[in-house]
Amino acid sequence: MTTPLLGLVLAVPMLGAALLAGTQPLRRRLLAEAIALAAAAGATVLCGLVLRLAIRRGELVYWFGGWRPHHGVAVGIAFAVDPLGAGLATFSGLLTIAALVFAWRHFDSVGHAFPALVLVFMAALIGFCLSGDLFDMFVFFELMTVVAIALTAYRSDQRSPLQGALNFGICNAIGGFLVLFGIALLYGRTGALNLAQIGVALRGAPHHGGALVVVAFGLIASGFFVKAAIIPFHFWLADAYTSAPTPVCILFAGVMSEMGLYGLARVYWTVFAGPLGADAGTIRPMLVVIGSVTALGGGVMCVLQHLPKRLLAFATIGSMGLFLIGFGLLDAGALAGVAVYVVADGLVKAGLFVCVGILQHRRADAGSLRVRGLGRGLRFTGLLFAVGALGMTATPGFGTFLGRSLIETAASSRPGYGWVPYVMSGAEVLIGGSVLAAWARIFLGWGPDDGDERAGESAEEGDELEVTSERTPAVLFVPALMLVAGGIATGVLPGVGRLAVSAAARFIDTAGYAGAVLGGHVAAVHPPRPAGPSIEEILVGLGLTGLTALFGLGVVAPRRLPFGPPAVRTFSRGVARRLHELHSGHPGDDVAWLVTGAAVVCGALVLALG
Amino acid sequence: MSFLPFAVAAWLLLVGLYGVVTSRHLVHLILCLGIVQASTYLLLLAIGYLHAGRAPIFVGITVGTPAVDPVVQALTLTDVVVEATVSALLLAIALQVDRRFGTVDPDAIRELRG
Amino acid sequence: MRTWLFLVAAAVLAAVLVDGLAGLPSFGHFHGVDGLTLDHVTVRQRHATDVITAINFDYRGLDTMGEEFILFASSVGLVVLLREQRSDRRQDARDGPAPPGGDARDPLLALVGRWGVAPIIVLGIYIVTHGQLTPGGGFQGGVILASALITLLVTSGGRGPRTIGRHGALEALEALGAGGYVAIGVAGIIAGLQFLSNFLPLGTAGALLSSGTITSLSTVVGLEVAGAIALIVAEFVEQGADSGTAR
Amino acid sequence: MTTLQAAVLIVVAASGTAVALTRDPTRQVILTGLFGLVLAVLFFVFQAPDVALSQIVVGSVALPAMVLLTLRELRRRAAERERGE
Repeated sequence: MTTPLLGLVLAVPMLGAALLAGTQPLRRRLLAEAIALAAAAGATVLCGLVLRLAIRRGELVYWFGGWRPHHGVAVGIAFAVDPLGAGLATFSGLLTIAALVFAWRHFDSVGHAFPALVLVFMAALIGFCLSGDLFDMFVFFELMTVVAIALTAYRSDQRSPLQGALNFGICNAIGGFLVLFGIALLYGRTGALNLAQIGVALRGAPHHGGALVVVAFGLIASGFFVKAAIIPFHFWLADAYTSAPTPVCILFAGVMSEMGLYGLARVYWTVFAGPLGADAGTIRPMLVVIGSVTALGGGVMCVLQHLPKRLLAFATIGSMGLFLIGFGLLDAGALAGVAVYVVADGLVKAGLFVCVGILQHRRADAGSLRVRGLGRGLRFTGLLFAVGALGMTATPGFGTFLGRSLIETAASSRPGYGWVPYVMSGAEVLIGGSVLAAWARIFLGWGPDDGDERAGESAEEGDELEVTSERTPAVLFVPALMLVAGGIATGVLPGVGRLAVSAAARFIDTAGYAGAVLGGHVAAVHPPRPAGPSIEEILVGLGLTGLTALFGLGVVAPRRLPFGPPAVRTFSRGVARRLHELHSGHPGDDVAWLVTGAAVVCGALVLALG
Repeated sequence: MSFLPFAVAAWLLLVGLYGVVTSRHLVHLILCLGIVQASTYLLLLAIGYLHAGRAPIFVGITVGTPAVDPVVQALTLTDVVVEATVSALLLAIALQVDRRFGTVDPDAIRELRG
Repeated sequence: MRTWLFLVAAAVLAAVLVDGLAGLPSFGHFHGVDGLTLDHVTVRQRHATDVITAINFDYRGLDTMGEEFILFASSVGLVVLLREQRSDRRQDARDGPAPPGGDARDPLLALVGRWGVAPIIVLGIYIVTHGQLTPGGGFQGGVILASALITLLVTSGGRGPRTIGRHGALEALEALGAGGYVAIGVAGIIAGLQFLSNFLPLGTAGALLSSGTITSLSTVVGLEVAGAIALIVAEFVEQGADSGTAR
Repeated sequence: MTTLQAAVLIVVAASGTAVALTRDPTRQVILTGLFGLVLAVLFFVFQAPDVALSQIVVGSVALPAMVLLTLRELRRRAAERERGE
């Protein structure tokens, strides 16, 4: 199947960006905003239409320039779109719109450059989601990185955005080179760049294609782990997300990090599942363990944070760990869970970022360390923040809960992975508890005065304008409300789980994908019908939420940490200090850890499979 | 001997990373990133090379003459130009860092921590 | 500690890389199916003799669009970064004497500059438009054109703020290049084909106006590259130019 | 592989290493230009004239120019800071 719509999804935002940069809309801000919003909305609608088609008909394949494959050789570039990719593209579009609306009141003056960059970023996200070509994915990956550097450094009159952008740029550039090295290896072996064509060429290779294929997988995984901020590739993320303008954070935390894992999942299921499929039993525990370390590590770092944006940055790392666990289980049910979880978590987190933005808008001081009690009197924003915090906790009723229960079901049904739900719950208690604690500190004024907590932290969270205004503008509040409501909608709308499972089943159908791309035949998939969360699961979920609230409000907010006998206290204080020191913000350290991560991932794969 | 091009590519990757990790000057660091970048060009072109192959430009030679792989060259060509502008972006950030921090030594740039 | 961590990791990575690279076909024995196919069909299908240009601007034209926007985004981002810096500079510099580069306003030099760039421009245009025939194309020619633009900017008197207006022109140029590429892609759809499909007559292989949209796409990329690189270098030049007198 | 290719490869490896290990930025820029040039020669002997052309105009002209401009500005500011003190 094909559809002409796919030829336009990139053209709309890119033309919008060129128009904005070229005419600088006659220096009229409203006009610039209107062009940007129209382009973003147009592209999102196109993605939505593509999504609807993909759900109905399976893979949609679009050959740019009309260069269809002959005898299985594809010299052109294709967009090969399945429901999961189209869904992620549409979701990226929605968050872009939210970011643009939010930016409207966030900056004093936006200029033409900001919306132009956001539109290019959107095009990069969409292209990455839809592309069926390995090198083309890399191009969009690089485009994403470059725009993100520029957006992070947008408020270059302050210090922290510069440091954030620098570390971001260095680490992600290196991640890109690792991916490119992996691509070169695959091209050297197969002479192809089309995902399906590479997959077919490697399928059935003796001894899973030898060390070359294993190393290529390791390098590509490492490169994508940088973008996904998997521990220990994550050091750049907190610096960048803390200092980027808050509207941009919506996009960064909501979809950009997720793109790293999406890319890995796409490449795994189209290229590597053939040659390495027989070794899934070896790859699975590696991915799940790395995911668990990231989830728990991100959670612990959350507990140690004082600033709301930096907290949300580490919460993103924790979530990425949870998603990696889901992907790492390498089956349709868990992947469906990840898909739902990503969307719900992205919406809720974006809502929380907007709440922080409102705080910055209303209270000039939000950039400083004294966040305690800052939100007193902002009743609606506080309420919204609290609801969002519950969403981060995967409370039943939210899409995050549905996603988690799908992943956990998949894990429990696989022998040897019964421990996974405990790890996931533990990470969620840490993350959710920290967010709830932040809510209590900001909006209720709980906890000790922040003044005596400066140890180990010297960040100014400053990006934003310094006006204190009397009312929360609707363009800030309404998006926040809709984002958080969206997080609930993904959990309660009927059919979300079923849709996700059938999309995931199509996504992991390696042969079906190759057939659709190279042969033009869309295969039928017969996904299992997922059972909705049982009463028992819901009760456990509620119990976990209670536990999270207890932990967040009882332990984290009043700073009762560390607790226990003196020896334990000294020890955990020492650990906390070491963790703070480890996140030095030094590009050399970040890169050293990145290389270590790559060496561990590739080395372990080669030892186990090579 | 025929492994030499690939070995040089791997060497440039690692020595460039070494430069990045140990750098004491942001401009130096950015130029080291360029070395890492160059390693990927070298790898791609080395992979696509064919003994006694001509450049894939069919002026004065007939189609069917053995030629080296054109795809890797196309991939590399655009990347060369594009990555220079990315380096420029990083250089601009380095200039701004110098303005706000008064230094371009990564050891002295400590704003975000913990 | 940092260096040691790196060295250990790099040693492991080196071993792994060697292991992986050893699996490649040995140097000089590569017969990639995509490349072989393109070496055979390009001249016939696209009437272009330089296969690489045909790949960049046709077979894999979408990649080039992405790369072009990387260029676009980095130059837009760079201008934002450095302008902010200059604008607070200018506050200080406003009352100061004219910036250096005064010698650049020497009429003779301006004349030399104006005439001296003519051959560079011709060379740049030649390389941009002959990409489908011989080595070259929009990327290489664009950089050469950029150097001509910069020479013009410098020799015709960089009186600090005044050049901002010219930067506007450069920005418009690069936006035209970026937008033009997308527009040619959309024109393929309007002609009833795919995005980035060729919809122009192919001409005779080896002739200047051959290869349909390849030449047009190469030209807009030339504009984009020329505009972006000239803009970037001009911003760097101005860093020094109008801060020379500040403080 | 021809002797020419092997020789150029070794020069590339050596000059790349020199760029990474040279700490003085000004000297490093000169080496970077040289490295760019040698790399272009390598691309030529790898039968890639298009890439070589790209590499010459960018790697050994445009990029070093940008870096030199940056370094000039950094030096000027450092001198300014010293005078200020």
